[in-house]
Amino acid sequence: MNFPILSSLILLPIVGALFLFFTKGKDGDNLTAKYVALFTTIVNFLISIYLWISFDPSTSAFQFVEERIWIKDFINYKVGVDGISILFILLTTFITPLCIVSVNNTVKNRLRDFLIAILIMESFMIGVFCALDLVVFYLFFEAGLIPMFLIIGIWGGPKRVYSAFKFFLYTLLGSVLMLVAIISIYWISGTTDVMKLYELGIDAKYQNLLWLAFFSSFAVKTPMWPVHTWLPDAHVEAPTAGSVLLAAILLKMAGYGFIRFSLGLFPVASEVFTPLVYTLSVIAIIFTSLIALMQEDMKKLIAYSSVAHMGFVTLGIFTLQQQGIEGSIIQMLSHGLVSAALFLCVGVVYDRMHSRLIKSYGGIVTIIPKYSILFMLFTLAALGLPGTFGFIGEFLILMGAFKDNFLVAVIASFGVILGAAYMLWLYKRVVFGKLVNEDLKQMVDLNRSEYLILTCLAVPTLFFGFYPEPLFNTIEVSVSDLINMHNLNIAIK
Amino acid sequence: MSSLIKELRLMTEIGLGHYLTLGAIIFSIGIIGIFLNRKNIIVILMSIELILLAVNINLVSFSIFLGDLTGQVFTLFILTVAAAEAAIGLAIIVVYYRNSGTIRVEHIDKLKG
Amino acid sequence: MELSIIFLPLIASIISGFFGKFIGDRNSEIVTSVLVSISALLSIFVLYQVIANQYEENIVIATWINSGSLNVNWSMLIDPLSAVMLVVVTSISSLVHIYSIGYMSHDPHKPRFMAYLSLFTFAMLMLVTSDNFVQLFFGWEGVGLCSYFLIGFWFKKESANAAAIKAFVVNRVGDFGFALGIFLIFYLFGTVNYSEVFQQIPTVIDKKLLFLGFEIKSIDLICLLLFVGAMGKSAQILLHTWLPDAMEGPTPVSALIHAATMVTAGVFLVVRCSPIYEYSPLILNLITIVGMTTAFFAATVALVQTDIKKIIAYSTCSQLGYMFFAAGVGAYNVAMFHLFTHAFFKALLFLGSGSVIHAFKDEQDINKMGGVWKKLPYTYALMIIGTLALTGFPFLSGFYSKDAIIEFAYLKGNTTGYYAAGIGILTALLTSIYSWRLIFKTFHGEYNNKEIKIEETHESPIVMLVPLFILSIGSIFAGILFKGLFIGSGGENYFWADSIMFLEPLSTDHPPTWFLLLTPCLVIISIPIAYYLFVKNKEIPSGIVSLNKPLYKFLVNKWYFDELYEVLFIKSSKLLGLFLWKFFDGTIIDGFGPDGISSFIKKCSIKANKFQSGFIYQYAFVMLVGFSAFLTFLIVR
Amino acid sequence: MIAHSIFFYTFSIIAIVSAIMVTASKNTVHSVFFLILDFISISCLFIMIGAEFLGMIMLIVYVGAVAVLFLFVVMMLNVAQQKNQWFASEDSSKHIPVGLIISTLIFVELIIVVGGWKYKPDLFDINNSIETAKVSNTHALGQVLYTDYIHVFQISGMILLVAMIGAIVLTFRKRAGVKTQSYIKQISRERSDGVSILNVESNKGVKIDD
Repeated sequence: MNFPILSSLILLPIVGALFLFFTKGKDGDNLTAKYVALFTTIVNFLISIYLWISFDPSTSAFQFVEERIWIKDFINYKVGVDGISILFILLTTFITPLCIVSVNNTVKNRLRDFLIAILIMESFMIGVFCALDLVVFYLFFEAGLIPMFLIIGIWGGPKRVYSAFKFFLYTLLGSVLMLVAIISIYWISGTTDVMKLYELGIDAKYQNLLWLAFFSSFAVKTPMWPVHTWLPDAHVEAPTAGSVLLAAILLKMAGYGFIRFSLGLFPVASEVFTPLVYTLSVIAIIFTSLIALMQEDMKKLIAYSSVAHMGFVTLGIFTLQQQGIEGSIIQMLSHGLVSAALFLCVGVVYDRMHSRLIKSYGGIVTIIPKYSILFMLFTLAALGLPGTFGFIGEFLILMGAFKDNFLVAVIASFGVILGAAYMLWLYKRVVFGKLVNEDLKQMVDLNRSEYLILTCLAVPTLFFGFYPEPLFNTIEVSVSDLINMHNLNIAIK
Repeated sequence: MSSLIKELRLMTEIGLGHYLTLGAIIFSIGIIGIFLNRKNIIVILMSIELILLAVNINLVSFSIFLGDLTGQVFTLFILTVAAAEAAIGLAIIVVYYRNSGTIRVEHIDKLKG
Repeated sequence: MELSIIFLPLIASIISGFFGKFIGDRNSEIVTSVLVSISALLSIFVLYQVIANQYEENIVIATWINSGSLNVNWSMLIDPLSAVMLVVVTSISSLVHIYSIGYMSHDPHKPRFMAYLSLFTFAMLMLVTSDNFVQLFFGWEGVGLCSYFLIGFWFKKESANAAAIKAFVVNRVGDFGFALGIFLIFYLFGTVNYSEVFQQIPTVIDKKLLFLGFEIKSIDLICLLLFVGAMGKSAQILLHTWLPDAMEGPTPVSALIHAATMVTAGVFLVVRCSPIYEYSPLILNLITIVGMTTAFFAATVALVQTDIKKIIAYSTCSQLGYMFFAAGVGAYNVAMFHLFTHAFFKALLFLGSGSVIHAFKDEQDINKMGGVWKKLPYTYALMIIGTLALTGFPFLSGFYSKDAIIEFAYLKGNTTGYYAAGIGILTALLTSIYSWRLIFKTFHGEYNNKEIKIEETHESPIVMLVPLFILSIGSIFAGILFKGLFIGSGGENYFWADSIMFLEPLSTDHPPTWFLLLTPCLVIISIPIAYYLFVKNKEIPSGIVSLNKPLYKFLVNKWYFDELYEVLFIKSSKLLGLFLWKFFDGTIIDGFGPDGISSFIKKCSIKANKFQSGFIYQYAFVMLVGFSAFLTFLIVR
Repeated sequence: MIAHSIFFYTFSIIAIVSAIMVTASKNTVHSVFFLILDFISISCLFIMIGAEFLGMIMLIVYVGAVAVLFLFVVMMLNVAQQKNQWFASEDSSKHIPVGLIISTLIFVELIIVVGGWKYKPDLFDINNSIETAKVSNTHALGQVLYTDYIHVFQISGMILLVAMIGAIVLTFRKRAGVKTQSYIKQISRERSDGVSILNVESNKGVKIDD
């Protein structure tokens, strides 16, 4: 075991947060605090880049594994990455600095506390993606709720308390069952080590119930229809940086969980419940797209579109085709970038006009052209235009779904049409048209930090749209091994 | 005709059942007294006495009809406890009355947490 | 060299789009025009190479998507088919670029416009040179996107925005079918590369698929789905509604995108997939029927429209119908030929009408024009050429291609073929009438515009006229020159080589002479008739109109397609969305879910709170209830 | 036998009616009197079926002590006279139907238990054999009480004692301004506590503290 790179990824933000916490003093030195946080997260990002570079994509085994005894003969602190999880870590470390840059436009009070929350959040999220022990995973998974709860509850909008509680209780309720399942896995198999569990497998007769328990947790987090209603509320009330974290990373934890645990641990049950997931995903895609069509609040619209996009993700995962799962991973990454960017775009105009209602905008393209261009790009990526990152995921998912189930793919494809309709309609109403609201003339275009953030998001969105090969390289072997293992398990059964 | 006489005999021949029924009736009246009562708390205490009385009836009648003295012994104890309870209860009522000036049932709502 | 054909427009677009502010309007116009023109010259050279040396090439640029068995490359395929398309796209595009310099001279957003045009050219080139279905799809959506941008170019116009979204969304409906077609192809063949797919076609002819409970031949299904995509892009009936609305965009856009190039992508797709379509006579018949229905429908609607651009738009729609039924009867080369010639004369007509509109200061209603042929002599003359070519006047380009279509339909020899030929002739007549109506109403008769004095109308600048001249040359001679090449009978130097496949060679017979003469005669006769109707004796058309009021209304309202769709799809999906949001999410899910549970718990706790009232009698009462419950339990047990 | 049943019915009817009146009468003093009547009639019944000792104890303890205690308290607290109403307000009478149902339920269930009782066929024979033992009830009770139940008996006495002390402690209160004799004070009183010597100047008089 060499340098504990994963642990340092997890711990570094916490160290930064502690530093901020203990140097708490004057209110005036918010700027320093921001630089400290930014420095921490950028270092983290660089470490994760190094991680990606030194990652060996030719094997599906877990790499950079660290194991330490935590509670003897019971729980070990065990972390490691494979092709599936490494990209999510990268996404997390990429998005977080952007969030920190964005806060000076959005968060006015208690900046230091906000930064602490974000930093802690980051380390929990990284922890989720590299945990290789169910209990450790559960701890990180649940602990992530707390900073998010605070972010929504303290820095949120007028209905923040309601939303924060809805978010917290909803997700907690789902996760409690997962805890039960983890405990019972321990009693069934005698270990909670994911690697060992992969080898041992779990007896088929227990799988259905365990699968459902995990599903309840992930479905709420994803969020799948019909347990999605916390998401629009949480997004609407959360501050911009909070929305970004929520949409870009928090939702991905569930998708990751589906791949890593639902598919990996319970292959038989996954096969059994595939129709359920299909149904819910398709309903999510169609219903929430229709709902998004009618939204008056920009953030809510994007939140609903997130639900639809995540519907594609769950659909893709359970196709159990190479294309479907890879598509889901790509879709999650692209959604991480694109929805983050869209929320930031909404944040930009919200900071200026203090309104999220679509009807209070219109015709701003001449006033803030730079913004309009970038917003357009992300709109197009969200509706899955070829050449943007959004297309590849969606296309592969549908391709995989088509292989597995004709009808589901056909219905889900309708979501693509609706996606175009609601995103373009949103863009048209906000950016194009006649300038009716005179106040809009006062708007100034993107300032330097906003420009930086959105460009940072735009570059990978376009680059990976045209050349996603590095990503495919990374995930290819892990995904195909996952599928092989799955098929093997099914065959044995 | 003979059945009527039989009925009458059954009526006139007082058995255990009659006493138990009497006990049941008085017991129920005691219960009704507890919550139908809106006057004062003393009446509740009296209802409790009625209930205890009904219990006593049961015990005594069983004791007599089954020929086992234990029932009567326990009746005695119940009497003792009932007396004690009445004394303490009334004392509490007196104290309560002194403090709050009323013992009307619907004014006594101090029993909240 | 081949790559520079594709990437020069992209570079032009990037320069003009991102650096337009720095290099100025004039420079960005010049840069884009020059780069696209170079690309056009190169593609002509490539076409020459193809004709002369049977040059074919498949260049792989980079990997795009590589997931499991799915391998998609960025690539460039040069074969006769794509070479022809390259020439059509780049030449029309470069002419439109040049034309736009004049047309958009008063617009404040010139660099943006030029960037969009170049970007469109790039996307269209990606489409035509693709060697696999996914890159085709990329170009397909890319041109849709650019069309969206360009239709909505005047973003302040509410109608332009609506039209842009409509175009994109309707196209998406088509793309939905197209994408499903690609999925099915991948499902069946495990690849999306043309050559590999076409090779495997014979192996799946008899394969059947269960779809929605029906058993369908998989080939038919592929063809159908791809055709849905083609219908969307090529504005065939049912999915045509976006095309007339797309005329909200600037006229050069209409010429480039909505006449010459993008809308023909559907035809290109069908021709490109001829190795698949050849095995599916069922869908070929369907294509024929859809094509001729569109041709007829659009022609009837064009008869009564008053917007100069909409007339031409419906005319485009109608001509696309021709191309489709040509493809449907199996004459793919004829379809391509008509595509080729149509690109010239329709671009000419659009740009000419743009010149007229320019002269009238953005007036598009032909009822507010008239009598200006002396003021606009060049435009007038060029428009006449375009109209003659469109109507199929003998020896102009339209004559060769359109008549060939009708002939081949006739020669097909089955019911659909005869029927198509009949409709084709009828439509040709209608085409002639509405085209001349357009000319006469615009240039002849009295001057009807009250806002602009006749003296103020003026001929367009030279920069606009030069492209028109070039196009008119194309319109006149494209037919004669390329007839032998495109639709000549096979032989050793058969032009299309492998890019178009015929299961059985096309019939080389000739239809009877009377049949050959029928269409040109009708077309020629219709000119004086139209002159009489629309210039000399205007009472007759209005009399016909007043006699057939319902029919007229039906036609003016474009067969009520828009209204139908509005009710059927837009309103209903909005209502459904509202219902799902407010009622389903709000009332049912939240009502019974989180909010319901929390309010239920709240209610319960309030009740429980009340329980602890402090009243002794209540406590006693509760105790009794418990007691009796216990007793009941004991007894019942 | 007839006499037995006549007496039984008479007394039990009196007992029931007076029990009802205990709860129903508007005047609390009347309630207490009805309670006394109830006790008397029940003790008559006890005596009648052969539990003479208990019957008499009932009379003495309840009628003589408890009921009188009630009476005292009622009169002392001056709550005897209630307003001419059954219930204080609409609100507090809401649960009466439910209460009636429940008490009826309990009653019915009790009757079911009684009715469902199965006697051993030779039960009454055994009973008769005890009857003929010719030992008086008091005697028999005493024999059991002071032998087998002596501990319980002692405890019940303790309970009574505790209750007595408790009642006294509860109701006892110190009143200000009541003169009581304190013998400790009296005994420990010194001379200096009572007498003080003052120098009296002439023509001034003395101011004496009270």
